[in-house]
Amino acid sequence: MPKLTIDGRPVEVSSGTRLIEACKQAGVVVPHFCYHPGLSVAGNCRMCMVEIEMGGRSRVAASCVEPALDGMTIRTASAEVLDTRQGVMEFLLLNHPIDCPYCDCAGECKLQDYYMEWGAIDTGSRRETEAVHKPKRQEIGPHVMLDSERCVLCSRCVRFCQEVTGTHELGIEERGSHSTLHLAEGKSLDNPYSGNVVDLCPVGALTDRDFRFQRRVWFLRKADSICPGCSKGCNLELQFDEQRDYKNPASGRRVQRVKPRFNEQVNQWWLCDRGRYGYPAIDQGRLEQPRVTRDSQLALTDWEDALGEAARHLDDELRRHADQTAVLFSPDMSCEDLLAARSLFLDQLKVTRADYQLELDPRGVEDGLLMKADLHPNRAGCAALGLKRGAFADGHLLDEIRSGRVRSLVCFHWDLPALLGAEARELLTHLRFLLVITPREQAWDTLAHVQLPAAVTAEQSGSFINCDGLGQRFQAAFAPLGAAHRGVDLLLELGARLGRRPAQATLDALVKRLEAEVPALRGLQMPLAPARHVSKEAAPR
Amino acid sequence: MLFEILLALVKVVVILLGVILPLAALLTWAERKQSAVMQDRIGANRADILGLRVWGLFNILADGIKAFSKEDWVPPFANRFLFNIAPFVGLFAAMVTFAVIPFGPPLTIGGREIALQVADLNVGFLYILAFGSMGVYSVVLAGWASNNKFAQLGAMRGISQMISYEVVLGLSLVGIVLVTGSVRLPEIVAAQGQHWFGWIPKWGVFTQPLAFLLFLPAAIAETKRVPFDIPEGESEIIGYNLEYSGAKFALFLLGEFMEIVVLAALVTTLFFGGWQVPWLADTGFVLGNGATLDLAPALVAVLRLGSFLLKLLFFCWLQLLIRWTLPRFRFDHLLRLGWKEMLPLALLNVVVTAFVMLS
Amino acid sequence: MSEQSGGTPPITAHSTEMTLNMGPSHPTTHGIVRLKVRTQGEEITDCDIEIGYLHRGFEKMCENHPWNQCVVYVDRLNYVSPIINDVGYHMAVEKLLGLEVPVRGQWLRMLTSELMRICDHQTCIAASCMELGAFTAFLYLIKGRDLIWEVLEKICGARVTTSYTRIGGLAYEPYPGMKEEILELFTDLRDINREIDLLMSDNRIFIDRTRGVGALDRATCLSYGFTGPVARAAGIEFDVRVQHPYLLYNQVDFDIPVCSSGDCYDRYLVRLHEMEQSLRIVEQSLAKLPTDGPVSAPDARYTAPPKEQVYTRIEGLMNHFKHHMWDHMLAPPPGAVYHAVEGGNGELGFYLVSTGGEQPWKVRCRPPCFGITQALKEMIIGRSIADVVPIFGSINMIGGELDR
Amino acid sequence: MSGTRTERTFQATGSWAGPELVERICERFESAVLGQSEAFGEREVTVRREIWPTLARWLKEDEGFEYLLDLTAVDYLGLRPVRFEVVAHFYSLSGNRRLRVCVPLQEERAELPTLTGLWKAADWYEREIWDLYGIRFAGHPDLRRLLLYDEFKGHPLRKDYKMKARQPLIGPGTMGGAASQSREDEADV
Amino acid sequence: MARFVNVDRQATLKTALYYPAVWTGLWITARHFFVNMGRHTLHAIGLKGGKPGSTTLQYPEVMRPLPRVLRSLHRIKVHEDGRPKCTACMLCETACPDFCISITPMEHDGSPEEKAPAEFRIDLDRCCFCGFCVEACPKDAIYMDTQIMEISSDRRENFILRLPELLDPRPLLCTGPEFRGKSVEKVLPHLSWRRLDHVTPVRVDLSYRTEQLARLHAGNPGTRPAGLE
Repeated sequence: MPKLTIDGRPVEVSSGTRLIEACKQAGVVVPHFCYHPGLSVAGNCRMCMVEIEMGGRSRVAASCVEPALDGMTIRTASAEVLDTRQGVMEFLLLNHPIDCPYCDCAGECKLQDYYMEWGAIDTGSRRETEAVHKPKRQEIGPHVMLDSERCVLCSRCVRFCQEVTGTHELGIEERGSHSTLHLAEGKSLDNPYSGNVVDLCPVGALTDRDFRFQRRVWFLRKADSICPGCSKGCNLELQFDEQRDYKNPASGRRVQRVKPRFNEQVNQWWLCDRGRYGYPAIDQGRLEQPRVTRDSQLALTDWEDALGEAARHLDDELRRHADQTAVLFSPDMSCEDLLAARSLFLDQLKVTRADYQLELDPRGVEDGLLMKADLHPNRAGCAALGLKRGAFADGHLLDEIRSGRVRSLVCFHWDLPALLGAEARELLTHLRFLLVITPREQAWDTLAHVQLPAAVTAEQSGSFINCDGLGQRFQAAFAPLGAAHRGVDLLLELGARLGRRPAQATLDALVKRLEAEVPALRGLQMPLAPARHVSKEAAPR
Repeated sequence: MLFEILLALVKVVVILLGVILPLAALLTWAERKQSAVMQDRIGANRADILGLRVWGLFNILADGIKAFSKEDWVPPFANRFLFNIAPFVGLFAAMVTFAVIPFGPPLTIGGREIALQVADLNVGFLYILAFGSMGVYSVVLAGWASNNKFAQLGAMRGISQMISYEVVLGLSLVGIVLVTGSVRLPEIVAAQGQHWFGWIPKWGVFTQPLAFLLFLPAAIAETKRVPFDIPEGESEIIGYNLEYSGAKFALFLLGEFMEIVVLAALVTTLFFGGWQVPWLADTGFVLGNGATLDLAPALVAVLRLGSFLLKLLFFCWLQLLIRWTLPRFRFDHLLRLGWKEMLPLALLNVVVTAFVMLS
Repeated sequence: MSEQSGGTPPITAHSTEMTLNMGPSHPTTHGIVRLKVRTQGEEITDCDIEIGYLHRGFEKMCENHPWNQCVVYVDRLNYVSPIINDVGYHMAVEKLLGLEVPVRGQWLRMLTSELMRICDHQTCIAASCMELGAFTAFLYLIKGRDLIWEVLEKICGARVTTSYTRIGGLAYEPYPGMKEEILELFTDLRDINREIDLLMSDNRIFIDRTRGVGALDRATCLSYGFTGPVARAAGIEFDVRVQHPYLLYNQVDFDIPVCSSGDCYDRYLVRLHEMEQSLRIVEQSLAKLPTDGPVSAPDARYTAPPKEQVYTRIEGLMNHFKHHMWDHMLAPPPGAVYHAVEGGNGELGFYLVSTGGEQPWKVRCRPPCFGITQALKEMIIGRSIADVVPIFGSINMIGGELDR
Repeated sequence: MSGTRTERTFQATGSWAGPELVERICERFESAVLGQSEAFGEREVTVRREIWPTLARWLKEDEGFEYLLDLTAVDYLGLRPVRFEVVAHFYSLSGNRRLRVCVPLQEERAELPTLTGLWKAADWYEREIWDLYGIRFAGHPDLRRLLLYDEFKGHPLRKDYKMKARQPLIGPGTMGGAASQSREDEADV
Repeated sequence: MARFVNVDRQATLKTALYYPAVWTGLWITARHFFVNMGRHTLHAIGLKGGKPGSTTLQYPEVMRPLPRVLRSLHRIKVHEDGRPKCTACMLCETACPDFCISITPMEHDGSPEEKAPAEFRIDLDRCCFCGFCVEACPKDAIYMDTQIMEISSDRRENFILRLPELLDPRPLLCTGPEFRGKSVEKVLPHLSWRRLDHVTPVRVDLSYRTEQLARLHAGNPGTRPAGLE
């Protein structure tokens, strides 16, 4: 365990720790471009130079390369270090294009930050010679745009494609000031993790084509969330901007982009492209208003009417055919929603048939990195809450309906018409009552008697339990779209119409109950309210 | 007899339509223009007919049209009848005063002598005071009938101010009466045609300087204009005509401007020799050293009429100058000035004049 | 009003007293304020002052804007002397930052402040004269104010909403020929002052209206926190420029007029003389103004780089961006400061609280006419309705800074 | 903006009270003084609410602080355990020195004794603080809203008063507030 | 070096008598009257060289020369080839204390800057004319030097400046009610819009916007990668 002194502070770090990490532990952030804790050390940007004094000799060295040794004295802001950094900045800016006004990176650009912090001096070194020009605006993949002029040749992206994905799309060719980042011959940066190179790029060389020119980063606010795309439960940060949507509702999108959030246990620094670019589902294809089918006519209505209709039918069904009523929960729902639903339908209304599986559940691609085949984020949560009840033969809903054992159904989130096919549609017409609670617009037509719009993950707080049994909390980024209600609110309202007082009437009470019941959700940190986006160290870059 | 009546009617029409109304109307323009020039501004000049602007003279027309086409609104809480007649009372009082002003020497046309005066009353002087004080009714009625606190306050101030200053007004004129020995205005004017030492005209202002200095402010106080616009006091209580708008408000304004004309005419008549031109006798100029310049009688008459008009205009101008220069009195200062400072001086003036006349 | 003022009996149909509402739009109240006055005849027996008609949430707005954008709100506090507000606010922010403004910038801040003081006093005297009926005096003074505004327009691109100062200095360099133009202007301004003096100072009507009117004794003035010309008219020798010299006020020579009785006439006199003294300060400032050198602190962290660097060099451009982007712009260290300048009406203090964020946690403006307007009640009770006019005129209530 | 900063070299532009005054205050009021500082050349003393009027009277009568130049409040919601702080600026004309006194106030007991008996200026200052921060002043003769109208809901300078909060409509035509808009972001008090 | 000086003034007999000071006052105003009348007369008979008789001007026929720094209506400069200089960097939108600027950016293939404003709106109802947008602009694009001060309309939407008006503000000038229905040619000679002469007429190329605008108006947010479902 080496003991060393960093800027006058004694620190003890584990052996083999790089100096740059040791400095971080001591609370000193050393500026760097090429170093990334998730990648191998390249040591080529020379920005992380610190002064190391050991055994009476002092030298300036790259802190990302040097391991911490016992007895070292580190100075991260001595005159020599500052001079070196200034030199590096001058060198990097020598050929840098004057692009900030139309570079998406402005605001989270390390060049900007470090220039103001460490190099705020204009040496005027480029007065005589023309800057080196390189290709700009190259679409190197479906998601990534490359501007070679802005590149500082840190090689993080190259290393990512070699070490993490192993796809080797990127490389650096030529020498000296003509060194250029380029695609390997005949390749395109189209691996399923390609979006990560944008996060890795410390400057504006690699930018996101999806986010390109959408919004300046300094306008964004952020909320901690969990990816609902698969059962991995990757930690991510929704970066959104609600301020402007009123001005142009047609093209206004609330979530501007999604960034991974570091979590050692789950996704580390990375995020797959499916999760990263899946956010349009938050605003598109949403059920925004309650719908009711009356006299075989589908009609938009208000909550008052829809809840009344649902409660009347449900009450009627339960009173007369309690054993023919079933509830189909969804593993897309948060644990809080599930608990509220369980408490209403199973505990209070005494529905005897319930399940959260379906026979025809599509499965995704599974790779060794992040992507999981199970596309539902909270199947483990459903299991933990014990939601399977009655003779509901392992998700074979259709059999139950066909056999007449189920004649009325409450269906959460599942897009049955799309999943089950034409035969199922026919079967569903046999139901006396079908209540659908879903955030999505689905092709129920007049099959469903009542459709109630629910909120999506980004719009509510809650928790998921991922495939590894890890409980994770997420926070509401913004209010539900249109007239949609958060799941818990919706169920409480419905319960009130049915004359049921819930055991847990608030989100906090539900959370407490969950903590008592589910070990995986015990002692989780509640994320803070959405905050103004601070780009600097949010995702390690 | 019929002829007399007809002649009087003609005179009324000529004087009213030919002198007072145009002059009052002109004054609305002059007030804006003169104040503008005093204040380094340009003043109203935008109203035009076929692109012709004539220094904004058409603004008079535009103002008239505007005022008389505005909604004639009576506040629901007002006394309708009194509210409606108040402006007319004021206008009437201002108009009739002009009846006794001689604005020129008697003309002899076709052997018949025609006095350039509507009515040559033997109590002309009292007539002026009497009708001058009728103006107070307009203020009282307007203020009371409006049923508004501010208007009421304005009316109260108006009554005390106008009644107080009538005393000074009357007393300051007694000196003139004593000097000229008549209360008939033509005689007063005629008396001012004489000269001391052949050079200095015996104008009221020279025979009764103190009376003039007392009369002028007292008369301005009667017209309720700055610095004596306390019944109005637009920055304090807005005034007795607060609730008026449109045509009736315009009548108040018109009345006020007529009072300016009347006042100018009075000052001219009583203190500045009326239609007299210094050293101009009926035959022509007769100077103190005996030199004469004979003029045709018609020319003399024109000169005298012109002289009257010129003096009239000068005093209108002076009133406007005063109005735009001075700040406003406070209510109690005004009464103090009237009762404690001007009244004793006026009395003193009468006594001294009487004493001088006697001796 | 009767409910609030306790002991006084309510007014009925048979009372000899009545309630008059002067304002919120009343010709005397040039600025929106409402005097609920109870009168016995013409005498005022009680009064309640209702303010807030111009309350724009100044503090709340500043708390929600970055430090360097607050200037547009500060401008509109005392809208007859906006630059003094700008200077006061920015000096407070610079105190927080520990930032020194170059000498040239300080002289310019000082001379524009004094020009603003002249405007302030001109407006005040003009309005009082006009409300007393002397309309011509009003226009002469307003003409003078406009002459200053025309210069101001060239200095900072606006007549009233100046937004002249920035953190660390000024937004604009002085234009060529400014010095000569201002000096040329002074002949006219002095002429106007002389004319006003001749028109009003010896006029007995004016003296009667103002002398002995609205006077409060020294102890009451102190108790109400009077500062500025109104306090100096009452013989209180307090001027922030003397007691706490800021900018370069200790390098110029000027007198501070003081009177003894504190009535409206004395307030008028003090303001009249102060205009002349401000002219002297401006003359000296112009003489001492360095011909070159920066007007803003050349510190990349606090002031934006020159535009030619922004257009042509990446360094300047990045600095410029860092100056404007959220999460990157200037954020003073945590702390609280109070900085006062001598505004047109007295001590104009800014109490700023910073939590180290990009937006102020609190921006408090100590409005100089606050206490004075509050004392209006005491000044007018027992006097006549007509006295409200000169008293209100002489306290120079400015809605913008009073209501904020 | 992070990074290195130059040393703050600040020259005091006005004279503020010296440490000896603070010593005297500490001597006299002992445990009631919660803290004192001299930042940016400005002298500040933080005291307990209990001694507020006593301290003020002592400052005025014994120490010659004739002026209560400014009285305001700050809401430190989420920053400090004690939410409010009333801040007064005193000035002594005879001694030419300023002093800032801060009094922290718990949200539950947001009340201070009034200073109206000592300075008439305190009247409106306190009304303004009540209006904008909802801090009461015990013994104030007429503690009404000053800048806002009586029907205003909430105290707008509190940090939890939302920037875009709407107020119910009042006045003629709103049927006694019955027609007032009900919005999500309406002030909730 | 500042001293407190007592300036008390005592009443004198001169003031007590009213008339002396009143005549002094009348003399001052009368002098103004006669001097100004003289100047007006000289002017009227054709001697235009002397001082004018009034400090006010016959607005709007006569306009005071406005300084170049005066902050007036906004405009956006264009490059020589007609492209707007604006690259939709949003700094003006950020710096605006009134939130009155709103820019919709878009990709612009034809320029080295890659980015251009599809829509640029300034809501003059909110604008406080502080000039921060001009200060913030890193591309020398937005200016407030048109010297157009008279902006009036009876409809709110007329106060929203869009890109075409910003590039050439002249058509804006007829929004006032008194000009409604009159052609630009008829209105221009009457008013101060001559001012615009110094704003060089520009060839404005907005062709790049057509596709983007069509998309905006169609309410289609554009092609994006497929969602999760």
